[in-house]
Amino acid sequence: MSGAPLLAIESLTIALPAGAERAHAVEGISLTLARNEILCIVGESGSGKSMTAHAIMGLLPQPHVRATAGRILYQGEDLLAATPARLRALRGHKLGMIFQEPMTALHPIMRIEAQIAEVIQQHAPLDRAALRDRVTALLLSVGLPDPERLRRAYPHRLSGGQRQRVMIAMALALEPDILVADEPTTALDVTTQAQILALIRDIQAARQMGVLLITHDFGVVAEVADRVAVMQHGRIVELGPVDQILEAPQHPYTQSLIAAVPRLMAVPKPRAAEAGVVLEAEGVTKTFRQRSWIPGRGTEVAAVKAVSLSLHRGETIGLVGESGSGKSTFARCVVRLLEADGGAIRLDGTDIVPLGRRAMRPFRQRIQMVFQDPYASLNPRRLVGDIIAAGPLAHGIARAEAERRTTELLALVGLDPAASSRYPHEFSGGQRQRIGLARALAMQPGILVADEPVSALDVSVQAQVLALLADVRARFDLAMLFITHDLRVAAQVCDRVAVMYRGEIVELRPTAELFADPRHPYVRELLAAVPGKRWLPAVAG
Amino acid sequence: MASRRQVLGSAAAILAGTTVGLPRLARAQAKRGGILTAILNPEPPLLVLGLNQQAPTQLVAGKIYQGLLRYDFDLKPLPSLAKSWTVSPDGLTYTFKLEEAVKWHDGAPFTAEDVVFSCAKFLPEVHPRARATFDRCESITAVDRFTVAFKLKAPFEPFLYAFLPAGAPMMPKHIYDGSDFRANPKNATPIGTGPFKFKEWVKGSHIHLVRNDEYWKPGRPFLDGVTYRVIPDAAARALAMETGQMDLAQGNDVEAFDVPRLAALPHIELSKKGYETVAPISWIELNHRGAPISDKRFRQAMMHAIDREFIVKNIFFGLGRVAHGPINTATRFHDAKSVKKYPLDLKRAEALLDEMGLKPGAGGIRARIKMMVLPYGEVWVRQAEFVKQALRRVGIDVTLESNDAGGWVKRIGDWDYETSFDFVSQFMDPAMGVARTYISSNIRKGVPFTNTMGYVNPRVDELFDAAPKQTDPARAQAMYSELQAILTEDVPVLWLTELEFPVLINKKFRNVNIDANGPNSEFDEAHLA
Amino acid sequence: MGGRLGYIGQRLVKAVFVILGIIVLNFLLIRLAPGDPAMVLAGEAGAADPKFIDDLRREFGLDQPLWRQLLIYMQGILSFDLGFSYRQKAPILDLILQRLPQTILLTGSALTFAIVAGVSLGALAARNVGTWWDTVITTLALLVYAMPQFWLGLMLVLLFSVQLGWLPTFGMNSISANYTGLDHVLDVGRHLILPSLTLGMFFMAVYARLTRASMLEVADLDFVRTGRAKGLPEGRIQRRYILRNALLPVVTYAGLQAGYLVGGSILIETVFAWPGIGRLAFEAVLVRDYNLLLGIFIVASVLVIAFNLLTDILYTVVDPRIELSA
Amino acid sequence: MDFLRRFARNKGAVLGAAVLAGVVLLALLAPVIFPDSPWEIAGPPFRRPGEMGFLLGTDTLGRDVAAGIAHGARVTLLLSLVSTAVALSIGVILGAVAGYHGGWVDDLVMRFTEFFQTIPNFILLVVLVAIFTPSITSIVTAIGIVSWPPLARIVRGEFLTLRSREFVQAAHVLGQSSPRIIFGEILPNALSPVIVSASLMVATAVLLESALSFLGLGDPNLMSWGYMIGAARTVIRHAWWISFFPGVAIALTVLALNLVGEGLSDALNPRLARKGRA
Repeated sequence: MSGAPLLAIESLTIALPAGAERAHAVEGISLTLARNEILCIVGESGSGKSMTAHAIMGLLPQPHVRATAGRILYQGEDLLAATPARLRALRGHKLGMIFQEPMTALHPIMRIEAQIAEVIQQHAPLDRAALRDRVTALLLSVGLPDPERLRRAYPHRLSGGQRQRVMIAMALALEPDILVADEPTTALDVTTQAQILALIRDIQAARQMGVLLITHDFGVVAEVADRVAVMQHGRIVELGPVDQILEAPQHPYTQSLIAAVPRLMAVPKPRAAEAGVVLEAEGVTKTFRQRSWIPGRGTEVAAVKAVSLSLHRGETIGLVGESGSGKSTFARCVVRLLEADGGAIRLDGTDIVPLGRRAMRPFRQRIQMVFQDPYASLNPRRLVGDIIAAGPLAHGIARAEAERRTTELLALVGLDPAASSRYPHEFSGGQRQRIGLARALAMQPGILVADEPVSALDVSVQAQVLALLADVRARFDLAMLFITHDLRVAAQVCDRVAVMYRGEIVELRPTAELFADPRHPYVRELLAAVPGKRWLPAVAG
Repeated sequence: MASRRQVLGSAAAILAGTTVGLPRLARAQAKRGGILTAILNPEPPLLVLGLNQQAPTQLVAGKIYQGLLRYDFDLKPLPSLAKSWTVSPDGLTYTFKLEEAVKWHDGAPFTAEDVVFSCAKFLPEVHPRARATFDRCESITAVDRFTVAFKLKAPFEPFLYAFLPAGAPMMPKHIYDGSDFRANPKNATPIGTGPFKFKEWVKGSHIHLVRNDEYWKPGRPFLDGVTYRVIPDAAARALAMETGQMDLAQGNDVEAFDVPRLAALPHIELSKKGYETVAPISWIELNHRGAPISDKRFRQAMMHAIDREFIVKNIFFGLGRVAHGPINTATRFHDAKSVKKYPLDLKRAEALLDEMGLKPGAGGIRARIKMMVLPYGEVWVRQAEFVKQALRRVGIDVTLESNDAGGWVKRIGDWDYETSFDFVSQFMDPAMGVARTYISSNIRKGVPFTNTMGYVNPRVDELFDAAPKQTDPARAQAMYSELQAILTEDVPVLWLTELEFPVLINKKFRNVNIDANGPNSEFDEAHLA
Repeated sequence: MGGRLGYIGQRLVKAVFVILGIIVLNFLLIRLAPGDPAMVLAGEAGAADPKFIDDLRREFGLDQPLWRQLLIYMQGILSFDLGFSYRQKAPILDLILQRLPQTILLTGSALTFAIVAGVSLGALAARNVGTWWDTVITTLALLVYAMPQFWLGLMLVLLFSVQLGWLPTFGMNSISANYTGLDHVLDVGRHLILPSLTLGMFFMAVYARLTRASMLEVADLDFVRTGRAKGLPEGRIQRRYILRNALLPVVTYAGLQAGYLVGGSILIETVFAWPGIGRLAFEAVLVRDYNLLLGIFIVASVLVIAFNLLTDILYTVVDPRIELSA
Repeated sequence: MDFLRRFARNKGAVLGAAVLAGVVLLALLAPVIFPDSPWEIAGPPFRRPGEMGFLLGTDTLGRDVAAGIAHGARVTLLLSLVSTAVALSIGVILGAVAGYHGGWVDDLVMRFTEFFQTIPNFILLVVLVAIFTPSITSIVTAIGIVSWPPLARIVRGEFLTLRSREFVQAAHVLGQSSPRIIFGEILPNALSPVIVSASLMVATAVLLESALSFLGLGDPNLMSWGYMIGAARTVIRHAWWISFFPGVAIALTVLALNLVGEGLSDALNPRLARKGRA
């Protein structure tokens, strides 16, 4: 990197308000960003990476969170000491920023054109015709089709990817020197993510910008970064060129993080050779209907269209797809949280679709579910012990037996048995997910349906929970239906992978085969979009 | 003898008429001109007095239509369209001589034919009170062009009190005969004989009446016109009087608590006269069909427990008199000496209750009764609250019941009540407005304003039957005096107040309120000061 | 576009159903109301003659079987005949129409005042959250919110009319002062101040609280941060980003509040003797004139529904997202 | 305890609770302080506050205003609490049924709720009380009838979100029975907004009851604050105190209830609360 840095952060400390979990969000960090480079700040939630990004923009949630020490130098000018007016003049003009959540980051009741034009008119006003041309050009440059129609539209008409493109167009409207991107693709599907990352990279290269990209995903890092800063608990633990960090991490934390990233390669596993079929779905369909008062105005969405698969004892099938592909709906039909409209779902040979509530009860014990959100999946008003014991009790198991199972299972999932007399909010996300697993196991099921069980967790916790799942699966010879959007995770866990697209399984094959030789074009696209796919994280130790 | 006295009586009345009817000032110095602006509330449904006798209709139509007679404040009959009258010695035939120069507002002459048409045809069909009156007639005939004779089936001395403008308004035969009276297109432009003619009615705003230049009384009226303005809001009405924007307020136009304030203003004169023709008494109606109300002592105890002076003073703000008996002091045959009085006396009340065996129980309560509140506004609610409290002091626990007007009337009529507030008009003679609530022949289920309490006393029936047949006023008076003594002993209802209504007049007008019909009368003598 | 029209259509259909529902409810209430109007009239005419009562009954169709009466009523309402007020001796629709403009004037000006003052105060408090301004405004709003409107009105009369003599106590104009033109307008205006302030004050408090809360909520939303990241001046952020979005629930609420506003006018018009339908309702209550009361209920409901419809339509203009909910 | 601490952190709420306690105390002690009925004529009419030992003066009939306020507290609190209970039972049941059941039941119940929300509720209240003649029962029922819809919406909304919350789904998957899910899983979590809005509803009920009484639609046998103001309205020019003090009593009580409601809201939903004040 040549010349003076575009941006230099010098021993920046950001204080949190009194009563927060810790005193400082960021403590004494220093880094530089040069023109024409992409610096990724990577870390788990709470590491202070996002605060750093906001501090640069002067967007810390004042007055509770303040930078208390250090400097942020933009071309030598200390942004922390700048007047609000000066900061405003820089923001949007010299410093652009895009955010994580494209669905909410745009003004909901302002037309796209106006939102983009606003930045330009604020900093470098143009006449109407020029403004119009400029907006059109910007929309085209971020790869948005039909700019004439789009500029008149309101954000709610746009998809998440389109909105993020609009955000980028807005951030880049005046060709800033620095683009700060705070988890810009986290909320997007993997194929969209790939497109957006490509776009950021292309534009950065074309305009010689300095880009500061905040992410939790080493795949993204591998995809776009020139240099990487790894943050933990508000400090930078390691900073260096991307190759060095990814291939030869020095700091133990970096090492553990990278080790926790699942590899995009099927882990060869002994096939549950020709074990019996425990679950068979045949032509399962589910359509959501929105009724309306006015006849003919109702809408229908076919969420699941004739899905068939059979799950063998001890086998894990991954259901992979992007949001809206129908994977979760299918899983909920299987556990009878939703009623399938058609087809059959056979548990050990019995079709459970037509069963009434009561007739279904005995089958409940055989098939259990683990949910995605560790915060929403446990009743906040009940003790952990009660939560785990509720299932067995509901099925007529004696209380003593239920309590014995609870204690046993808590130990099994790696929690202190004393946990049973505490409330869920006293536990972390990973711990809660363990409790959720214990609740499912308390029923001694043969089949476990896991709906994105690790997607809400940080990567290191994710690895632990995945390991626990594998352990449990082996121990109880469980068959598992594993729903995920993350191909890396699927690769680690599943014996076979079913890729769902628009309500259908487009490809269902053993994991290794599918990854090595995808046949369906969509599956190919999906695999190609996995960030950092060329990079295989080193397994530490 | 009787006959001569009757004739003389009417002659005296004529004489009186000329003096009372044309008061001192009027003759010489009365100014001509000016328009009197009066408050009207609510707006009447129509102005044809024969078809509607509600208060606002009477107020306006009283200037347009006339009756055969008028009555002074002491309820002495005065000539109006009839210039004189005689009663046959047997008390059966009443003969009226009519004024001869009277013309309807459309120029047609007023004759005996109009009187016969009105009393024999028009009114019996559409006017319930007139129907009751003229049902007593065997025949009504035009003796000549300006003489009418009413022949009664039986003597009925109060017959002479049936000829108030509202009681028997004279209606033009040439307009109504042969038509459906209620649907006659001329109802929109009333035609009468009165001193003022209908000019204009802007609904929701005002009614203009203008001077009738062809009026039969020479030189009358003095005013150029009378304007009634509809002002629905009580506070606004009071303000309008206060500022002098309105010249006349009557009846309930101004709320009781505002009256003393307005009356104290230099430009306003307060008169409580002019309602002698209705003279309502407010009372607590008692259903005699159940204990303990059926016991006379219980009713007397209640009378003793209620401080009626307080009601008059603090609830009606002085608008009214304590009612001591069934006949209003303004009504004929009232006798203050024969009534048994019930002064406030809690000891006496308690003694009466003790005597009945109604001893104080838990909380000092001796008896529980329910009482319906009169649904006609706040004053009645205050009165109910007061009575409830007053009776509680002697151990009678009252539960007040609120009703709408419809529900209230229905429950009274159907005898579905224990006690209730009420007020009833007397219409000048006990036979017209008093007897109906006490005689046992008028216990008629489903009909309100009858003897709904179920009071039965044969002597009372007898007296009420005989008194109006007396041609000798002294004998009638004796009977009514006995009646008042009996009734005040029996206390069939708890008489509370003789209601008075304020007539507030701007002092720049004179001779406005000159007879028992008060603000409802013709105003042909009213003039600017 | 289709979405928006669909949304309005849906609202329209709903409104029709609500109106039908109200008519049915009215039927039920009339059936439940005790009393016989013919007897009331007879009583007032001073004649308890059964024939007279029967005549009256026939005249008003009260001799018909109940289902026919209801049918007649239904036909009547659909042809804008709300029946007859036996106590006021006038067709109910006439009575209401006479008073309606005054009520619309009062509620309209009260609502305008409430929205303008409420939103301004709420915005002021939100912008200065945690400061002296905020404390004063929220406390004031809380106080006003807790006061019974009718009592507040009485106290204002006591202060401004009786004590200070600045403003007229009651009524809508100085009676038969016969002002014309501008004088008339000014006269009505002077009379309007106290009642519309009183009626509006409560809703002002509501809107101030709502605006403040809504602005604080919106201020935390992502797109506001986007606006800041664009380098927009704070004033623009507050107005175009925060306030504009924060006003959406206020608009919804204003629609919902229309009913309360009309209800409040009963109390306010009573206190200030304002000649509108609220006052008419009070008069009807005083003499328990159910027919009139139910007529007012129908008309007020229709008014409120119309106003709701209006805010719904307004909403489709201010919030394009509405098409999603159609 | 955590709850109490959070509640106590809101100074307004503590103040409100104190005032409310005072009002309740006044209501309880009314028969002790003023053993006579408040309707009892205690002296000459129109005595000013302080005159002849009448702390708050006497009214148009000579009744003691202070006694009226003390006894009125009983009436006002009682009526408001009972009518809130009525509204609660209608609102919670309908809301729970709609939210838990969903589908056409939800549609039906919500249309019904919307209907009641659309019609001008105070006018409906007046109509109902007038037609069924004013009495404790009719007043309490009518206030309940016009106040339940917002509550039904809240409960329904809570049930709707909680129903799709994963822990409820987990209960389904575990095979728990519907009543167990409703009462064991959903209701306890839906309770805090219900408690908060119930406390605010009591405040509204106080206002509604007083407005009814002001219009002369109170139970004629009960002395309530609204009645006192209504009865003195016409004489306000001569005697301000008769209507002034009851109004202050109403305002204080409603204010206290609102403050307590906000405090409850803070204490029960700590996350939500912070947004509002921050």
